[in-house]
Amino acid sequence: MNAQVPNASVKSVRWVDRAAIVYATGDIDLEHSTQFQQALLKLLDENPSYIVVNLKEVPYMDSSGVASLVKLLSRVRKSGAALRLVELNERVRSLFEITRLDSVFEIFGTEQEAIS
Amino acid sequence: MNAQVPNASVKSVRWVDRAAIVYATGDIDLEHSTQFQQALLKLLDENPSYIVVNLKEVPYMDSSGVASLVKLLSRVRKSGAALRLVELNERVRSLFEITRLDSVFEIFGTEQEAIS
Amino acid sequence: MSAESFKPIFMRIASSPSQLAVVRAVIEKVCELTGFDAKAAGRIMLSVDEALTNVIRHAYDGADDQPIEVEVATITDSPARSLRICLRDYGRVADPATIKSRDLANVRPGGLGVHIITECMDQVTYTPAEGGGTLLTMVKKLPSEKETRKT
Amino acid sequence: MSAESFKPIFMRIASSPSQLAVVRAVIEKVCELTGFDAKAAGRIMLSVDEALTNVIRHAYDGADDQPIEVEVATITDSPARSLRICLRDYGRVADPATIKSRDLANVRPGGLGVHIITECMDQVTYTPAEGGGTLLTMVKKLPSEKETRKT
Ligand SMILES: Nc1ncnc2c1ncn2[C@@H]1O[C@H](COP(=O)(O)OP(=O)(O)O)[C@@H](O)[C@H]1O
Ligand SMILES: Nc1ncnc2c1ncn2[C@@H]1O[C@H](COP(=O)(O)OP(=O)(O)O)[C@@H](O)[C@H]1O
Repeated sequence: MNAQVPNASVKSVRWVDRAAIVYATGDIDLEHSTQFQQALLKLLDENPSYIVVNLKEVPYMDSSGVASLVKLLSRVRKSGAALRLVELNERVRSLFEITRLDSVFEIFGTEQEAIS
Repeated sequence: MNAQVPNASVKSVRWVDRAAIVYATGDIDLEHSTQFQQALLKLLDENPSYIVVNLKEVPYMDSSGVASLVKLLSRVRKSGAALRLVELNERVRSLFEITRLDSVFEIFGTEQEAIS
Repeated sequence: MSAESFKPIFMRIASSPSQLAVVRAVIEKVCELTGFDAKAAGRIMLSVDEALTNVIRHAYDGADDQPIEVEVATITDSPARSLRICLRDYGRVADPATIKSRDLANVRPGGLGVHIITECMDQVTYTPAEGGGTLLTMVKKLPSEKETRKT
Repeated sequence: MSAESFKPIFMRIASSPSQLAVVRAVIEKVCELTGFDAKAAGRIMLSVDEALTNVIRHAYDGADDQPIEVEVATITDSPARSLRICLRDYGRVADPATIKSRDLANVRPGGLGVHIITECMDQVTYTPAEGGGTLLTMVKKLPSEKETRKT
């Protein structure tokens, strides 16, 4: 599999200075988490100072999507950068609560709040 | 079964002079068409000069829902009244096209257009 | 996901009107996964719903506890790439000649289901099933790869 | 429609990740029909999705063409009115003692599925199935009649 950005799970990436804002899309489950993760990790080649993952267009995520984000988080931390998640719908937010990861990730309501 | 208005398929009825505007709701299929039809026919007791059926909140309809409306149409015509359908989503509209009933029913985009 | 990698799905439901919504949800999702657009998906859902309604009303005379089997598969190894939906009941078998809709011009309630099915699907065959009941096979050509929504 | 009149639904799917979305659509619709609110439905969908993911990854080692059977039913003849979802595979049977999630405090990718399932469902049992494989039974209490969304 190629680590292409964009792909079926990452619609586009917008750069604001050294911040990468990633627009995820579609259900992130066992079928899509591998390409989701590959697209996210690929971004690190560009040395972002932080990555904002916008989940507005992700209706559903399961633990395999969460695993991709945990993987990204550990890589981002090693590189001294930061990771923020924004615009989680109620279902996706509840997944972070159930897995107690709502306190591990920095979660914001909007891009604005995450960037400022 | 009781012919109650409102019921699970007819959320409410609004009267504007002698016109009854009926707010349908939910999928109208074999499970719901009987009560949909009963609620509609029940309205005729009030002698409306016309009935507007608003289908905005009907995501899906099949031929059993259409049958209820055809039944209402024939009863309405006998009583000298009129029947208009408004706010059909694309799917429901296409059902009327497939069954060639788009030329039998008076179909309008909005309540405004149907009433004026 | 593509129509090529889609694996057959088998369901057994009861002949209850309350199950129609569940089968529609399956068909809608399968159509999305196999590349149909929302409009085409709506027509396929409608056909399956009408066919199930007929099984409930005609093959089972309205009984709500009889078995209906639904199988959804893609056929991609022939030039006519298609989605195939089979419905199997164990009810009364009708003479295929009697399975037809009324004249559309003669507007009255009912008598539209078979017309809808044949209008929306590319191929519709009713056959008496081995062991009793009817097997209805509905086939719809898959959208060409370039029309296909990316998923 | 009510949980009382809901009839059991049986499905057979393949162990392919692309089928998860179809099963989720079924579970979501069934939850709606049986009176769960959207939040509860989301947790039940998630549990079924995680359990299927585990069957694919652990019982079938990622093979995408093996059978998984799903049965959804309501149990309304006991005081504990509930929705029951059974998953049956024919794959490698695990020692029940090994089916458990990692310590949540030790954050690393993976190891959350079983925690999610046990957190979201009221009763979860893995039993070796007759004829090989595992039967996973997940039970969730139905919302009380007065909490139920009207449909
Ligand atoms: N599955 C079936 N089994 C037996 N007869 C059927 C079946 N489907 C359709 N028919 C016959 O075909 C006729 C036309 O069906 P349809 O167009 O759906 O209209 P309706 O069901 O409203 O009469 C039915 O009246 C019935 O006699
Ligand atoms: N259906 C299953 N068959 C066999 N083993 C399983 C099954 N489900 C879970 N397990 C075992 O339980 C462990 C924990 O599962 P889970 O919490 O979902 O995390 P993960 O699958 O990411 O390891 C798995 O690593 C596996 O050893």
